Amino acid sequence: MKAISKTALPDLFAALKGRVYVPVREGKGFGFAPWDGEIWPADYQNTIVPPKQILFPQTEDLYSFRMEGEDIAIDPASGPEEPIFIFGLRPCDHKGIELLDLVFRQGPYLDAPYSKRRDNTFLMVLGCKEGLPTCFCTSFGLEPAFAPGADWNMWDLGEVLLIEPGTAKGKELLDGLELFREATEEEVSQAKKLRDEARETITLQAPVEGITEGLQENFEHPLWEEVARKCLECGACTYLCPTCHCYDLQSTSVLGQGKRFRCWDSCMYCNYTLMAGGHNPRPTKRERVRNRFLHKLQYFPENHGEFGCVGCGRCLQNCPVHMDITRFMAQAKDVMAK
Amino acid sequence: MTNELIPQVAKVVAVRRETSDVKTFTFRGEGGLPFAYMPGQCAMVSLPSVGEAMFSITSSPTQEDMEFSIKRVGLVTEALHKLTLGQAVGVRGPYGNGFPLEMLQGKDLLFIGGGIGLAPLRSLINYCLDNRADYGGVDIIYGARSPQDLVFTDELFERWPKVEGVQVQTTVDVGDETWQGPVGVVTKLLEELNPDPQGRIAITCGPPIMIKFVLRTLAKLGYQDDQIITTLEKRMKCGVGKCGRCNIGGKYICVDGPVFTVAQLRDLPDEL
Amino acid sequence: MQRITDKMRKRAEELIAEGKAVRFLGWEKGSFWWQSPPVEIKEASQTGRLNWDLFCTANLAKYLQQMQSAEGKTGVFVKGCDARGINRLLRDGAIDRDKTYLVGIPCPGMIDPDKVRSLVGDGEVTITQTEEGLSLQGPLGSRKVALDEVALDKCLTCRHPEPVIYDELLEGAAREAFTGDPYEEARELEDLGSDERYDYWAKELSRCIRCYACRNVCPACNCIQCVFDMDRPNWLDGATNLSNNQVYQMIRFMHVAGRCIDCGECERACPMGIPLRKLAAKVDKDVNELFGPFEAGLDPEEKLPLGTFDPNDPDSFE
Amino acid sequence: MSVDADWKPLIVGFCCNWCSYAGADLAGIGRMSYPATIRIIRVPCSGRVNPHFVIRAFQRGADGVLVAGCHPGDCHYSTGNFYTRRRYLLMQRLLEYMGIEPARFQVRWISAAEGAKFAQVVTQMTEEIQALGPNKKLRGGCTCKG
Repeated sequence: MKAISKTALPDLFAALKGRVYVPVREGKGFGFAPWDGEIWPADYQNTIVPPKQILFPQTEDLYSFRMEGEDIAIDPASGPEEPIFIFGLRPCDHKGIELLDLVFRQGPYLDAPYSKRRDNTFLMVLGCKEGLPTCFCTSFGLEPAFAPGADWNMWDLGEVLLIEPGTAKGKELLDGLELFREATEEEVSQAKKLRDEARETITLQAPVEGITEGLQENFEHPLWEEVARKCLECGACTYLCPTCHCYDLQSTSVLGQGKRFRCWDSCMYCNYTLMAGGHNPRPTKRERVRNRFLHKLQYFPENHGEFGCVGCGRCLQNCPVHMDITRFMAQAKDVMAK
Repeated sequence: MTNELIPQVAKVVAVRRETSDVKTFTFRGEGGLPFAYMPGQCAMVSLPSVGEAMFSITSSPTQEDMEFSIKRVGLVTEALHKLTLGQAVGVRGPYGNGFPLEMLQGKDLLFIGGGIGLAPLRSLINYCLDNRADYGGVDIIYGARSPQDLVFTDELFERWPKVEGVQVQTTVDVGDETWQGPVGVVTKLLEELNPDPQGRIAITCGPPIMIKFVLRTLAKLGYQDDQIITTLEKRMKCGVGKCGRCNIGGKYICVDGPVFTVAQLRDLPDEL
Repeated sequence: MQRITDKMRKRAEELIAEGKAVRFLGWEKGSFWWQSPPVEIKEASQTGRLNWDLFCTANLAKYLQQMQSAEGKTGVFVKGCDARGINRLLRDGAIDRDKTYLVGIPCPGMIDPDKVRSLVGDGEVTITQTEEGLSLQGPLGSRKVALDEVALDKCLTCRHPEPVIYDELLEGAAREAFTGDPYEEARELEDLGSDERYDYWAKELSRCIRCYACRNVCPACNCIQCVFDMDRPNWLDGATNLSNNQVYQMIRFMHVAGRCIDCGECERACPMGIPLRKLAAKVDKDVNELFGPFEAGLDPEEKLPLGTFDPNDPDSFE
Repeated sequence: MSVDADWKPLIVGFCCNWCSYAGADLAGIGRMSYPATIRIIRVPCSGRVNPHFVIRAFQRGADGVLVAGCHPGDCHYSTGNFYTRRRYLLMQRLLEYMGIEPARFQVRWISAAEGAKFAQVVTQMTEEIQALGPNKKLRGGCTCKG
């Protein structure tokens, strides 16, 4: 384990060859933005929008096109080339990125822009000292202050950050820069203590045991109608979710010249599955809410062997009418028990 | 790494009007076929400034060109219907699993199509007829709303019936003075013909309501769920199982489908 | 609070039993101290879920639209802003008065959880009402505060904490109606130069993720199909860039101009913390200045400022 | 602001069919000179002009937008422009509040007989916008954030 003084972080950021994203104050909370010389805010807990937006931008050009007489000229957008460093993401969001990897970097097709960016991304995870009341990462087997497989895990000890590399790439970077010193034994045990204590601060629990199997049996249960009743069908939960990956493809053009781009889309929107002939397989919010919960709790496990939820709590924190996935899971468990 | 979402440019080399709202387009890429495909697979056809939509490929891979039969129902299809010879379109694909050819080999085949639902079946029918020795008897039952709504009439009435071992029956919901054939829904015809389920696979495609009744009738005639194949349609955007739109349960129609046996569908939630 | 909660439960139970309503919309206690989300009660036996406290912020009027197709009358508890929302929807013919039974609750003003957090922290927080105000207990300690110190900004400038339409009114104390200048913040922005104002809004609106939470909570956004959900014609594409976000917000506020009841739900619902009430206030201010005093949602038959005209309206267009 | 000397503004003008469009026509027939900066879109009534049209014009590259209709009281549909007046009094202030210079969005009443007024309005608007330079605000040229 290595240590770096917080005052030396600007030197670290400057030494990194690529674009460095750090947490910044944004709106009534925090967000990730390219480092501009300011150090990150000390009271930062987690960002409103997850760092998925760095790897999977909300809007991204695919190609530009030009109609030339009968012809179409297509010019693919130049992909992202610059290496990306995300400094200070939380273990839940690290997991979120790993889950997006399963979607975008696996299966018969790779998602080229995501994969290209991801191959060039270095993730520097900062352990949480304390969870928020809406955090329930431990329910999904995550730890608030440690992310297995992260390039770096870091712990904030006040004056210094402790760094432990978790990948070959992580070790190489740590060894290659002269900004670090070996951590003292005292510091290492402090970090371990922080890690253990952080776990205890996660009080919210979601009952995950057997939920997938239970939901498989209850697709038509009246509970769905009840749960969906208060949903307003906005997309806040999905856009702020670190694992939601749905997107739309759209064009914008003037006089036959324009761009095709992709942008986030939400399964909560009324026209999301609407077909050209007018048929909609998910016509009301009962089906839409059901799809969102099942995607996370049943389909993701069926397809990838992992839950599509990391317990970051953003959806419960930000839903205008306080829909709560943990409460839903508890309700569903009750229903299944009967 | 190529971006799957970027189409290649193909040209319209033929346009054939099938009905008042269905046209069949033939596309050719720069080097001939835009890409290799199998019967039952789909492709995204696009006009960049309008949009993109998924269509089943109507031609058989044994043909030289790639054909799409497109019904005018929305924004993209309306624009496609205005295409003229020589114009360029974007195509990407192939997408989806296609028909399970190994499973069909050596079997008798029963095709039941309704309306534009004959489009994906046509690909397989022509493929089987071009590889005639690999398959047993071929029965084709096709229905449309009226004689004017019948697609692929050349094949229905001229080409297919002439092939040995092939029987074609066509029905319309409502006839007119020119119509000599049967009148009524396809299920009626199906019950009358009562094809023996033994060693036979039924392949059906059409409007959801027709499929529903066809499945019921087939069950009545003794067909098992794993003897019946259908191909589904959903709103799709990416075609590569990532944009999240076309799922039924955990399956994405664009990669896990669109072709399913009824036995497979039974395992999926009812969200068609 | 408890007294009103008891009364709510009792009246809902009685009204369902009497057949005056077949279901009731109210609030229940949520998963956390700062949440009292909307709840739909379908049987007299469930009325125990109803709860009244200082977090019953959500405007329930919006839900009546989805109740329109349901059989029988829907009972709704209404604060001042919910009641104005009801008038709003009645005015647009979006809901049917005969299918609603309104139980008014005088509103003391609702709490802004962030203000409480900044004083006593988050987690185990308890809030008790005392003679003088509120007693807050949290991980960072205890504080005694007046409600106004932790009330939502929108409640601090609320001009109608008493419901303006109801079938019956529960007893309770409403906060004092605000009589000051509701447009102070809008005026401050007006005093800036064009470029400064542009930069201000560019900074705020570049954050918009277009989740449409602001639209979907809004009782003035009651169109069956929103222009922003249409693809033919496609009025606005899905790209979130500054230009599109500006267009979205400007058009939305033009659409609700003269219809906005300033319930402030848009700003509360916005996860990105965009000060949407400053846009609402600006439009409301101009409606008042240009076309005479007007407050939306006070009367179900009101003439809407942009749905009418006066030949003697001001005219700077020559 | 340093502006290319050759630069000329692009103004989108929504002209009502009955008055302002005829006014513009009259300016043409009368060979009145005014800058070739305006692109006219004929609308049945100034009341037809949706605020979205105005913003869309800015998004797609207009440096200025003019809405022109019959004088109040003279509307072909008797009251259309009274609604226009209310709508755009409000919208003008909202645009200004969002930081768009007032000169860029103007509303004028121009009758079928006022060819000279049409020419004068376009001339004046062109001069005002010329002084401001090309409009960069609200422009939707790039689809991506940042």
